[in-house]
Amino acid sequence: MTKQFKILYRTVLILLAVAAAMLAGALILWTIGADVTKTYSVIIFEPLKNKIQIGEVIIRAIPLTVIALGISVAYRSGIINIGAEGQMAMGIIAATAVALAFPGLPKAVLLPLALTAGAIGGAAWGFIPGLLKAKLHVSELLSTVMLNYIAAQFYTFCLRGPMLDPAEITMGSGTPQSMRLTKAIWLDRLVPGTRIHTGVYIALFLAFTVWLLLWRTSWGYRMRAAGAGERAARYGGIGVAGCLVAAMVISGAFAGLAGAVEVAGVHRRAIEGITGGYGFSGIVVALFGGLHPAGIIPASFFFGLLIVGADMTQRMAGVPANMVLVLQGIIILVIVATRMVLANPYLEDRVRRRYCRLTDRGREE
Amino acid sequence: MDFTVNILALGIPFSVALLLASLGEMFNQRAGVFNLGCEGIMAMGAFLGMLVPYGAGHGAPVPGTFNVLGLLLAMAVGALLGLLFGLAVVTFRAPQGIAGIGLQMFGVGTAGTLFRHFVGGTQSVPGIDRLPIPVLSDIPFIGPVLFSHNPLVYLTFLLVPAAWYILFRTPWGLRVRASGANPRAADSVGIRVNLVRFQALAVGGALAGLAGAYLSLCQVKMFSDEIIAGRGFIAVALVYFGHWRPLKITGGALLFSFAQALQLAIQGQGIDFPYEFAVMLPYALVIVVLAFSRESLLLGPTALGKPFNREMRT
Amino acid sequence: RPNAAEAAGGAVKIALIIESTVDDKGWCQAMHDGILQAQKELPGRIEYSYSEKMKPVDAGSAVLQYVSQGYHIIIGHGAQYKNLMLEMAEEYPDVTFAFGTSAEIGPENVFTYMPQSEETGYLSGLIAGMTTKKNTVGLVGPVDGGDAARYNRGFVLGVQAVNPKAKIMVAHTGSFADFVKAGEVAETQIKAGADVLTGSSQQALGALRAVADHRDAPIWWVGQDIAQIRITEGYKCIAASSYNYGAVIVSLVAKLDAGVRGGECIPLNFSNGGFVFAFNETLKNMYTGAVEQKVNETLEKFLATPDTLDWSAVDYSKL
Amino acid sequence: MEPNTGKITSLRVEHITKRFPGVLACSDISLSVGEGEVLALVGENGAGKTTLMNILMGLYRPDEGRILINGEETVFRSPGDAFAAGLGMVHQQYMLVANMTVLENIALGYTRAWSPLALDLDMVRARIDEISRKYGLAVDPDAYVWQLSVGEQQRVELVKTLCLGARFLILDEPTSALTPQETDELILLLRKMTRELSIIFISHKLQEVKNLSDKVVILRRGEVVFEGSTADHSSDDIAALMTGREIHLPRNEAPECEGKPALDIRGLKVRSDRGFLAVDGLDLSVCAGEIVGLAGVSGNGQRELAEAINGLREVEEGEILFFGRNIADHSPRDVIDAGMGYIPEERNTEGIVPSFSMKENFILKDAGSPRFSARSFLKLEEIDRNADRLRTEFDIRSPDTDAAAGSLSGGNIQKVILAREISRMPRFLVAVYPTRGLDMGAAEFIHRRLLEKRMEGIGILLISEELEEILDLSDRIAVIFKGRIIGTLDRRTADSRKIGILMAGVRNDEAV
Ligand SMILES: Nc1ncnc2c1ncn2[C@@H]1O[C@H](COP(=O)(O)OP(=O)(O)OP(=O)(O)O)[C@@H](O)[C@H]1O
Ligand SMILES: Nc1ncnc2c1ncn2[C@@H]1O[C@H](COP(=O)(O)OP(=O)(O)OP(=O)(O)O)[C@@H](O)[C@H]1O
Ligand SMILES: [Mg+2]
Ligand SMILES: [Mg+2]
Repeated sequence: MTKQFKILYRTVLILLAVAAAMLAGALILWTIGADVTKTYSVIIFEPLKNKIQIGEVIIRAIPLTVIALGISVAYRSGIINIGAEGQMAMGIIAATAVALAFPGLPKAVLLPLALTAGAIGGAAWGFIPGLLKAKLHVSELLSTVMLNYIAAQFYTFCLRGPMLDPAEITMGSGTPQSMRLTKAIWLDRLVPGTRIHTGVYIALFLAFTVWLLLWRTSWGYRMRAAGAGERAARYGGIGVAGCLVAAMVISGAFAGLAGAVEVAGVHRRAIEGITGGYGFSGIVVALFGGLHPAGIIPASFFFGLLIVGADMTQRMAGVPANMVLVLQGIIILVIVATRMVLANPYLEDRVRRRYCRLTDRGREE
Repeated sequence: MDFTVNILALGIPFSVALLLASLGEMFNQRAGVFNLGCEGIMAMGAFLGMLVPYGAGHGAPVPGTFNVLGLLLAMAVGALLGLLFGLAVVTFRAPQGIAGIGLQMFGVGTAGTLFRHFVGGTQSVPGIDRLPIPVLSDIPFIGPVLFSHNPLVYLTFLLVPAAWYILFRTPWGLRVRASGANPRAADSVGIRVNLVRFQALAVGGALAGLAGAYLSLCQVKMFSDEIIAGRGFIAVALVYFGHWRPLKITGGALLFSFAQALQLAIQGQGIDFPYEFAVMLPYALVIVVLAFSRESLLLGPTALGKPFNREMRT
Repeated sequence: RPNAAEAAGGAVKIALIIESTVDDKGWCQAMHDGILQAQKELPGRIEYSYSEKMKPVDAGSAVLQYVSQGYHIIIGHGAQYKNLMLEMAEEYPDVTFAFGTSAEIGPENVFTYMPQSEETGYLSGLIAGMTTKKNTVGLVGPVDGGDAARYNRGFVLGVQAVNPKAKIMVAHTGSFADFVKAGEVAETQIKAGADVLTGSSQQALGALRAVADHRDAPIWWVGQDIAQIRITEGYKCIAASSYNYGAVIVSLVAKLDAGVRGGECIPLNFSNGGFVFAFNETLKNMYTGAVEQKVNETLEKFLATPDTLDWSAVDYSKL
Repeated sequence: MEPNTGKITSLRVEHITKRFPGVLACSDISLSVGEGEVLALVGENGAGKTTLMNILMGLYRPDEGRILINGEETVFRSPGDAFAAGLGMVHQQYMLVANMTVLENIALGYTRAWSPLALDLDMVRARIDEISRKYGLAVDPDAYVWQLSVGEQQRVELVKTLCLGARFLILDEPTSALTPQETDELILLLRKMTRELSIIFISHKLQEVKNLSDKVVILRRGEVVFEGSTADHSSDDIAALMTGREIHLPRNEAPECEGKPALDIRGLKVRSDRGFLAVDGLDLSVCAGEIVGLAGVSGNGQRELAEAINGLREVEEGEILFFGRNIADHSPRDVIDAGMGYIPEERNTEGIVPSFSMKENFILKDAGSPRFSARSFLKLEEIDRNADRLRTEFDIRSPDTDAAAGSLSGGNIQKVILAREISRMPRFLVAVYPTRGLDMGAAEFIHRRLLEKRMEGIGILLISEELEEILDLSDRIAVIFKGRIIGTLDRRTADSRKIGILMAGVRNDEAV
């Protein structure tokens, strides 16, 4: 009885949500006179049609996972990091710098070195807001936003200054980008014909590490305590300030590493626009995934799916590129709302009782 | 001297969009709702603001009434988006940060999409012109700095004390502050917390919409889907700079914009260091200044970000 | 497997990948218009599709999709796509790829193109230098790189050539798209005394709009794109040049027919018709006489011998 | 909602039932209160008292049942309706906005002072003045609530309720945080009030119930198990009916020990959040194996003292010698490692991490200790074992040790804290208001544990406002006033009168 009700209740709510999302998107598609069914079918089916597209989904899931993992570490420790965008940029710069500085080194040395550098670059950029919050009570929401812009400027400075591709000077027009990096820092492609690269393993490994850190070590325990109950943590003799800074450093390191992996795995040189909003999507993915690695991995795959599918619509259904954002926005809003409604025992209880009353009456008649 | 006058005279109009949006966000947060979607609402405001005069007379000069209609439409839809956000985070209790990002994507995307459909390519409009105040604008120094701006600039700076008064001296402001600081207490004396939050979201949305429309109708007098370019996020950040107080928020917005004007002017005078570092100035300055102004956060909305429901205790 | 050879004589499927939009009245629209024009000039020869707002990673997905749909020529409009194009070219030798700005000679299935925009900037500079009454000109830059960097430096050379004493205000917004900031730059420079301004990339429109806002003041604009003469603000725009990508595309198709599938760089300059220049007829009084004469002389030179300007020597900090 | 000012001659609730997910908070409750009557509502924690009152105030809608005022059925959609009908409630957790002034807090509900564009604060001020004069309840309208002591806040709540025109008062555990004096004053005041209004009075302290109420209703697990006139029943009967068993609060009869001083505080000065010296030259020493009860009107520096001892608050001046070593201004960690145990005042926010499971809360202070972690990897089995042991030993009522501590009941939360602190084998224990808001059963349990510890030779500093508690447990009783120890009494010679005088700030010699 109750079991059967639970299933009914959930399915109905989810169907309502899907309907709402589709309708909201359809309204806009209709106004611009686009082919609604075509658009939706592209989003839903195309990304999974062939291995190339699945590959595209995965290469987006990789940085999303890594960044979301970092963000969830910070979030669990009570600091909201919307600075992943900037931290990622700094990671790219650091990794590229290393690759440019030691082109001669063998892969076994250079690749780890560059990835570490990336992590350190991001960590440094995460350290600043961490310290500002812990010591001077500067809201991370302010500092991280501002630091994103500063990082972006520093990024272009490096790419058109010290790191500019010599070819851009001699035979180009100084488009901000580094020269193609030595093969020694390339992450190998895994599946021929796709761009899937060994970053997948890195992401999975990091997911495991984060789980280990947060739920299996005393460090993780302290950080989570500091985040979940600052006063209680202080009372319990936990150095809250230290936890904040540590969390931001880790969070930044992850974002930086994501940047390094993106360079080594996909672009093989530093270009403008690599970060391309991953910092923000990372927040979404982290919360979608319930701030837990086990949730973040599927969440980032789903979000990658969403990005690729929506992006294909402009080519296959002829809708403007901006429609991508519209659909992502709607889906995010609807999903988070639905999840909270599903998780509301009070509502479920009330509905159940009404439902029972109805069915009982149903029986009597 | 001249240099200073220029910086000040430029900084003030530059600050208006940020200021309007920040004041809006301030009302949201005072009521306990953290709206990261400001950017999206601004984009919609910017688009709709210019759409009306544009539609009225494709680019040709049109009577000011259409501009006013544009502003009103921008505010109305802004308020509507605020309410939509409320539906997600107040009614359905969705986590506010992530929902805000959703709203931002939705707003920016929708503005861009509809713009492409109804207008296409980057499009300029006659917009609303400067309105130097007759006598006052001739006063040396003060005149150019304070009294030779766009009508909306004056309006915005009149709005600052108004916002202060509303927040601290009217029953509604009292309700807003209570709903953000201790919703249970507010509820226990018969204040409908979630209704208040919806109202605050509507006001905040309207102001964000107006901020966008200021950009497209008063500052650049044109639109393209990239018009907001992150100003919404800066506006949110400024609320934290101002610790939810209208006057300090204004200070933050001005600080940022003066730094902006200064930085651009210095670039123009010729600099022998990479311009990127000049561009960084306003962003860095805001952080530094805040870092050295200590503040008790006790005065802020202590229940910020927490959905309210009588029965649920967590 | 797509095969460019089969396209010879038949319909050529061209795909364009751009960072902004096809209606940005700037860099990307120029290429888009060029392809449309080529479509007109070669009826039935060109099938065309484009992808807007392509971040580097998205560009990859787009290319893969275009390849699988059998496109013959895939253009990455911007040197930031260079890497992608070269990689894909390796991966899909039967497809022809093209990107610019670059003068590099790519592999046999990659074309590069290089607008030598310093020439157009130089012309703008001449006009600005001769028009300014306050001996102050403004230059609203986006990011100091790419095509914009060439145009801007050409502009500086132009001004200095005719008016060495003129003060040249250079400021960058740090973004290609933030035309609100571009407007702020222009406003700042005007307040600081600049009376002729120019700007590059799609954000330049913001600056032009700011200039147009001084409706009756003697403040003028020189454009990087002829489109800027035709829009409402055109009445402030004394003259403008623009790319003529139509010619580039037509020649690409011709080369394909001739079996050449890459390994060449196609420069754009006045002498090969890659650029066109136009005065704003409605502002005759602004340029008739010395200005017009100087401009025409210079154009003659450019037509005779391209690539004469050493744009990379310009150093803003020395202004 | 212009209130009608007629008297409330009778209030009846009939067959009220309220369910929460998994909990039947009120089942088929009926009761009635006549004009000028005082109804005492008692019952163990979680019996459903507060829930029932929240229903009366329109905060919750009952699943079944109805409310009748003066005989006619009334439906409250929100507290506003309840106010309009003349009901007013002082809630268990005070409903005040900490960062607004008293004036603003009252204006919040005083809609008569509202006009769309202005808030007539003078009208509110006048109203407050009127009420405080009428009932002799002095409050400072311009003080921020966060600046007020618990007692003052409680007074504000009362004033607020009266200002809003309550003609029927509901008081949910109003005395749980009051000192004897304050309590007595309140009881007197309420008695006076019964001339013009009726009262429902919730308390765990049966003495008060006896003193004040005409009728008593006992709830257990959401049901009315007893209803009768107070006069005919001794408080022991009521206690028995309430818990279903006899309750004997234990007393400290042990011979006082001659242990060496464990905690020795000298000339301690500590600032409060508001910046003044809350602890102002305090001297106090507690021996091992001794319980020193620190009595005092709350807000006289108790909280600051406890926080200073535990390294949670900066020390301005003075020494805190802990077994001879000065721990003043040491980090909480140091103090903990020195062997200090601490039961904090703020049970729900400081004592536990609410969202953490019970077992995680048990290791709050020991995550890094070799007992629960090796090379900073947590020993999960050990943590589980520990949790199960403590759960049974302290019989904490919860489905399992994975339940979020915050979802536990107040009493059980307190047991979790106690269990953690005691099981850490501290050399000393600071216990602040350890039984505030708990029913007799829970209180008894905690008292027993504290006495056990004392017998094991642990020194205990017991900070409390409940004189019974202090008199029952302490070997010595120190009274704190304005941040100083104003006098120390021996258990044998102490009685509530003497203590009361000291708490009021009058020295022994002056007294008598
Ligand atoms: N937010 C919540 N949602 C669902 N159930 C809850 C929630 N909070 C508490 N509970 C349930 O309420 C019970 C205790 O809550 P409460 O704070 O009222 O304590 P209590 O009933 O007053 O008893 P006491 O305080 O003495 O031990 C817990 O057993 C728990 O099951
Ligand atoms: N909002 C709620 N959500 C879930 N359960 C609740 C809620 N409020 C009360 N309960 C549960 O209902 C029962 C009655 O709670 P209530 O607070 O009324 O008890 P009480 O008699 O007031 O206890 P106390 O003496 O500690 O105040 C408890 O088990 C409590 O856990
Ligand atoms: Mg209760
Ligand atoms: Mg309780």
